[in-house]
Amino acid sequence: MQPQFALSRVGRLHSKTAWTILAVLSVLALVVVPVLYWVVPPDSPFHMPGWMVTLAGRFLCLALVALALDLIWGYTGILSLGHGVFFAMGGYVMGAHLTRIAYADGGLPNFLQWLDYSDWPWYWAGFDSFLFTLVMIGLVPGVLAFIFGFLAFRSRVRGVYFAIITQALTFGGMHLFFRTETGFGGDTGLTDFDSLLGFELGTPGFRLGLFLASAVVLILAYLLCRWIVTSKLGRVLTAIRDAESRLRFTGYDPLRYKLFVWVVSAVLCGIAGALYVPQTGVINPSEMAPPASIEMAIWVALGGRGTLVGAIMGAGIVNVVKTWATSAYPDLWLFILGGIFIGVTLFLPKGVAGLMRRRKGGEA
Amino acid sequence: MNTLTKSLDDFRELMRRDQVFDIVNRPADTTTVDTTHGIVLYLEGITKSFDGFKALDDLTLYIHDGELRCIIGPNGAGKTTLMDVITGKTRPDTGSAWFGSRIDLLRLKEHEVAQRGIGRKFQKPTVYENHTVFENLELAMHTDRGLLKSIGWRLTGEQLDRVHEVLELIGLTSRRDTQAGLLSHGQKQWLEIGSLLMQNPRLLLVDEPVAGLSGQETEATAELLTGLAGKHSVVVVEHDMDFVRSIAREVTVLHQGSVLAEGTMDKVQNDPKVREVYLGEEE
Amino acid sequence: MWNGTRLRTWTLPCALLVLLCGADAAADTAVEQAEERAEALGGDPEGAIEEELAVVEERDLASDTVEILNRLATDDLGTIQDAIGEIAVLRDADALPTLLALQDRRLYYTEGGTLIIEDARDRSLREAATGEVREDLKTAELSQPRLTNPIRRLLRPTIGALQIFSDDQVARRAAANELAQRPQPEMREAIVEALEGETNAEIERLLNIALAQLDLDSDDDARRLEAVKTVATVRAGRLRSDLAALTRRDADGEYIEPVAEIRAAAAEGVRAIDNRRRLARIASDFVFGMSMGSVLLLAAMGLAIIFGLMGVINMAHGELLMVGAYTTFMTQALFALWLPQHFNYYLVAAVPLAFLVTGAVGIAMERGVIRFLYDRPLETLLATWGISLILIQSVRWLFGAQNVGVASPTWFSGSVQIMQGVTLSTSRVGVIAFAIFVVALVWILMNRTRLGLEVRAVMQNRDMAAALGVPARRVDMWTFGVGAGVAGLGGVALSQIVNVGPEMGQNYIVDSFMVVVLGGVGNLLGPVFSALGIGVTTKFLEPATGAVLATILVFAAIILFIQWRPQGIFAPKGRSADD
Amino acid sequence: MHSKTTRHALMSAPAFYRAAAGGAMALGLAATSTAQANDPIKVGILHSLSGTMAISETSLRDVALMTIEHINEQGGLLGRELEPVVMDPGSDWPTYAEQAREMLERERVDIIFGSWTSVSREAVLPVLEELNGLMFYPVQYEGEESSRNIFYTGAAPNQQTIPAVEYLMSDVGGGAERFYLVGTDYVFPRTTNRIVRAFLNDQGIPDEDIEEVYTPFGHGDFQTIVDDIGSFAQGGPTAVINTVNGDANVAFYQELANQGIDPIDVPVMATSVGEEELRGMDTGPLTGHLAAWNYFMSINTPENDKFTERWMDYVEDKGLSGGSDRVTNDPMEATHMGIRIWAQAVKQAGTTDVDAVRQAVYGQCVDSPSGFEVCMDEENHHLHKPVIIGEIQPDGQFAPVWETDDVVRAEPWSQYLEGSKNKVANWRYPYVCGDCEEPNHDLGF
Repeated sequence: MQPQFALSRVGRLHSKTAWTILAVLSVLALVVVPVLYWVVPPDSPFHMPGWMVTLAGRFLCLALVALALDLIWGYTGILSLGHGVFFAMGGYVMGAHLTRIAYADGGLPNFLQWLDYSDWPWYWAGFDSFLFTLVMIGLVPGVLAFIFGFLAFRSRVRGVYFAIITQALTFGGMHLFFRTETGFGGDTGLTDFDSLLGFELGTPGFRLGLFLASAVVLILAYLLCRWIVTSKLGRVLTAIRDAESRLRFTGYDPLRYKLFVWVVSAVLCGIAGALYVPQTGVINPSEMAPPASIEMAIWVALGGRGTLVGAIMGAGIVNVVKTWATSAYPDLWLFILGGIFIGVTLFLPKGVAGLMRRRKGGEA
Repeated sequence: MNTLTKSLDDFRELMRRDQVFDIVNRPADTTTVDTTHGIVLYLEGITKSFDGFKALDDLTLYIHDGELRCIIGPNGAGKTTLMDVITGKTRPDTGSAWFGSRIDLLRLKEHEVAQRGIGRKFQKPTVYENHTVFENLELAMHTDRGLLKSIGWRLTGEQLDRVHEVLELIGLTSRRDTQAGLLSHGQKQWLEIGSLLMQNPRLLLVDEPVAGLSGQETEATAELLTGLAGKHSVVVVEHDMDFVRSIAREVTVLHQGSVLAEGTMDKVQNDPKVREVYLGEEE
Repeated sequence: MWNGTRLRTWTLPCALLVLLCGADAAADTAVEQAEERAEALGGDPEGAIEEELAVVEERDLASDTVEILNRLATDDLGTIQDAIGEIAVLRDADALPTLLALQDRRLYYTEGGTLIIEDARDRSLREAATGEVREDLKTAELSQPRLTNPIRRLLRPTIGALQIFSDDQVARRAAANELAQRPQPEMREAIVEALEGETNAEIERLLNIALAQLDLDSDDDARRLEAVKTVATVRAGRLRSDLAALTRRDADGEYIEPVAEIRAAAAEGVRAIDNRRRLARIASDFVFGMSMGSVLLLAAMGLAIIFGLMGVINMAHGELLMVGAYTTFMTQALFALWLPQHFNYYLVAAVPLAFLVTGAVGIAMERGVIRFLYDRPLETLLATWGISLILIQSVRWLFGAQNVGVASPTWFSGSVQIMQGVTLSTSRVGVIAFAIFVVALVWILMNRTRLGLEVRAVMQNRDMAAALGVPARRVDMWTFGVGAGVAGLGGVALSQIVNVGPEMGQNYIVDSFMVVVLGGVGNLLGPVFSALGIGVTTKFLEPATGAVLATILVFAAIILFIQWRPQGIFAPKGRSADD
Repeated sequence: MHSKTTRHALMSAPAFYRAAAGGAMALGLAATSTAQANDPIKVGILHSLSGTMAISETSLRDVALMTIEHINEQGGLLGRELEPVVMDPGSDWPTYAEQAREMLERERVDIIFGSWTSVSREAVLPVLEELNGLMFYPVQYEGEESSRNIFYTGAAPNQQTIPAVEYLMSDVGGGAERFYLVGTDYVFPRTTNRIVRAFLNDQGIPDEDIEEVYTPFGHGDFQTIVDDIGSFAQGGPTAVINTVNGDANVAFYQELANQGIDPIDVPVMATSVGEEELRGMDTGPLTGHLAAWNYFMSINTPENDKFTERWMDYVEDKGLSGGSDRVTNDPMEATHMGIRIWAQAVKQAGTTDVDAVRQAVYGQCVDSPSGFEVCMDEENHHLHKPVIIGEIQPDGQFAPVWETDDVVRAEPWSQYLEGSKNKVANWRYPYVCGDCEEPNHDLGF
């Protein structure tokens, strides 16, 4: 390879082939799906049923979570077992907005009545505005991540310890939101939504709209992540992963870099949560249960860490297998899933993406 | 005797510096290294204990600008702790550490120490294994380490030349696009030294640079280090006595956390105290 | 040298054996003590006596007794209550079998109003009045007198008043205790009479307390004063309202109790009770905290070895606890099947069995998966998560999705009074003791056996240890096995206090990791301190904040603590701890 | 963890293809075509078979299948077979909604029997209303709801909790003057306790004699709470209203026994502990405590003998896990009655059309195993039920100690709550609403 190429490679997002693939996938999501669902008449065998669109939209949100996790785990080496809390925060912000809309005519949801509120408490203020909600979707997970990350990274909590205290974070969050006194619906969470932005939830058009929004956000988020990891920043992140103290003695302050990427990841996760909630119609604290967050890490590991694409594939594969296996083999599906996790860890240390890369390398 | 006079001189310098900076006023500029007094590193009365074990015990040591200093001492003498104190990894219990006469090292974090111009090479070579040789050097380059700068960062032609210069110096030009993890042990040692050079430090702290190297590599390393002295100040911690003898002008012997002897290799070797605690075992 | 080494390689199994035998022995004495205690408290033996008394003999009851008893053949609450009250006045011990039958729901009546007793021993139906066996009747066709809690509240002291003259001291003591708890005015005479003949000091004390409660309403000032003083010495919270009532004024501002001295004594008694209650509050918070801490410790001890010492992030840890608990369940089932006469000791047998079974599962995990992943610690997390899913589903497959019932042995149920107002269930006391045992076991394993030495060597410097001839791989395997086995012991303890189901382990995984991380890895004292610390802190917070908020606050505190001291309470020593 | 495990479980692989390829036909044609005379009538059964709710809901699936089989043995309905469509939402609330949609849209079921928790019912509700489906919900719940598309065969608060409190306050029940309300922190205990508090206030019991405490799900350490109950009980005759959910009850009752809280001094009245829950528990410590339901397995009536006998036969026939240990309980009885009421309504309406069947369900009566004739209310979609208080026995059964003289009409909107005092659930013209204070002609959709 010529030196000049080596230089410019750094700043380049993608090879031509990769751009092409990305473009094809985008068209598939943004054009083909709407056509199949919307234009193709329902009696045609090519019609895409509504539940499939919703399902796909939800998978896209989960893929976004995996992408966010890959950014910090795959590239920066910070394993978070608590990303569920950021996902849930985004979801709760969106849920709060949807709840405010549902009660726009007056009245309070029952969980606030139990607490003897006669009006919306202060922490519910502002959520009736969509713009405010948009800001909060990023701000709430972002600030939470910033505070937690600052404390943890400053005291150089790393590796397994970090993973475990993130687990404590999400576990604590789950308990907090399970409390009715917290004021966000307790165990039930927020549900019973009507509409968003004046569109009624559950209509075919809205379903498609959410799917498209999820697709667009995922594509943009992917490009953002790709941009980050191919810049010098990305190389600093990888250096943090591989030899943090070396980097420190080279004059970089890892705290800032870690904090930055940690917050970016949390915000992406929050956005995923916010997109997820109108598609499922409910957000409750079980999203913050530690197993949910562990599963997110598994998507990334299965797809292949430090590849971005792998993370997206991992989320897709695990969820599709799960969807299929839970109904096809209700008594065996945990064996199937558990077996896959063990097998991937033992035999595919670089995940599915690593496998594909190896095969490609073998052919070349 | 010479040493003693010099130490006294140093002491006088020190007193002056204290008057000016600590008591009267602190100058705004604490980023440039002021070596107008010929001393690049002042370590005074440094004590550090771990759970009752005194790793450093009232250690006082001065490194002159442009000097190549070797520090030897038996295991547990406090050599690594000394490095840790200088680079900000460990905070001493008492004592002071100044870089030049203006920079108080004890107020700085590791990365700030590095940014002021102190480079450190670890005992075990640490390179970014998943980066190429080129990228390793590029990351180490003396430049703005800000977060935002790093996102849109591009190498200038001048900087590229500098990378190639160092590549040449450490003999890894042909392997510039190799992942660092695939290098041999010796090459990693050299890459790390190369990264150090990219930082363009005022003071280099080198921990056992020839551990595990072949005779030939050792020789080359010795040559490299002696070549650096003058432009940079270099402190080498080493076990290999032959290597020390081959490069050292000035040797400091540490024992139980404080300086046991200082001077040329010959002088140190003949010091009965040193012979007793350290060399005596070897010879 | 050679001999020494050989000898020491045998130390581990021997130590294990000795320890386990020791455990059995310890548990044996615990059983004996429990039996003694049960005797003292009038547990099982009392049942036997009641059964004796309950025997329906073929003899005629006094006619007035029969008349009153027959009134029990009704569904009307008031009638039954009146009848029991009259029996109490009558004090005819022959009414006992009928009353006991009523209490145990063995009393029936025919449409004609004839009382029928189902014999406690042979289930035969007999007429209450005559003891005549009635084979023509079936329970399904008979009605039962109404029996609700208010009736029981009257029935129990009445039975007590009749039993107070029993020749058996244990029965008398139980009866006196019942009377002291719920004295009824009708029984006053019986109590006075019993007091005259009573020789046992404890029974006398109880009867005096019963009497004093009745005398609180006496017209005689001296007796009232005496009663107040007696009641005040008991310092039982339930008597507080009685005493407090004496210090109040009525609507006109007049004291209800005219005698100032009695008022003062009552106020003094109330104060004493309040002080006792405050003390009890603090003591019980502490004791409950220790108990919760022991549970956490037992849940985390295995992880302290597997994660703390070996650095393996074992997400299947909770499932190892579960395996231990299911082993206990299986042991229970096997005892019920083969050794029903020794059923009460199944728990003792479950301890070594759980250790072995869970240890075997652990060794299988290590051999099958984990040994390939020692250099990739974060990835063991994924593989062990997979293992945990498989273990959960396997158990669900074998035992069903529902919880299985693990009954505590009789010597393990009941409670221990630590001080008045502070009781701790026997099972929780047992758990505390068991936690001490497990910590000691692990300590001995790690510090007094060849394996422990090798483990410590391998954990500190694997290469060096290997170079010195320590079979590092095998040490890994055994360490993991022991860690898993210890987790299994935790499972045995958990089976006694929580539900045993396929997903039970999931509840403990975060807590266990917290304990180990907070305590600091690489040592065994850390988890002890952190577990007990978490337990006591939670329990002291709980009354003020409620259970949920206490949990959250403790978690927040742990997170902050780890920020402050990333290495935990007991940081590994030395400067190399960081990198 | 299982709240997550089947979040996306939507359909099996074959079903997936069927829907993808031929779904259109089903959607487009089946909606307009009249069913063939010999086509089976599809009955959706939506109960969790995995995850945390599997403990409770599996039996409801079983009893529903049993009842359907029984109807088929008798020749089906309208000459057609009943075909059960079983799905497993895996204790995940959004999945309930997804699968309900799937049942209605893809499988074209005529009726759904399902759901246990209030959250899952609330998740399904919008789907039912959107697609005009019909569901029978078989579990006691907190009220404050009445949907046009749901028939509630479990108890409303005034058919369970309020009579239970009245019983505790009566002489027969012990004349409690102080109440300790302990529950798991979720919608049922919260709402129920709110109603109970309002009711108690109404009865002249001041707030200082009422203590309300909530615990998290699966709470295992009741030492502090029970200790508190002990102190609270020293203030006068006390009763505990227990709305603790599921597993946590074991720890609660064990601790009660251990700290010597005797049912004869402080009776604990449970609203969520039934025969099925007792099956996995060591019943020793619970003996003597109380539960309020509308049915107990131990009830001695010919109808119940028939019901339990049929159930035990069915368990044996199908080799269901648990075998002879299996029991019947209140929600199972409610499921059973729900199916029978629906079947009668279908017969009467002569069609499975949802709107026709709904009209036919009003006023439909069956002989319930509890020994009463229970009828569906003409207006509020709730069943009239008797209230029975049972005492827990060592064998895991309940001994009935008290029951209402007659069935009680449900009040979905509690008269004791400020906000719902004047509300009615009335689906008879001119009301046509489940949440209004005056007649309303507008259906609102």
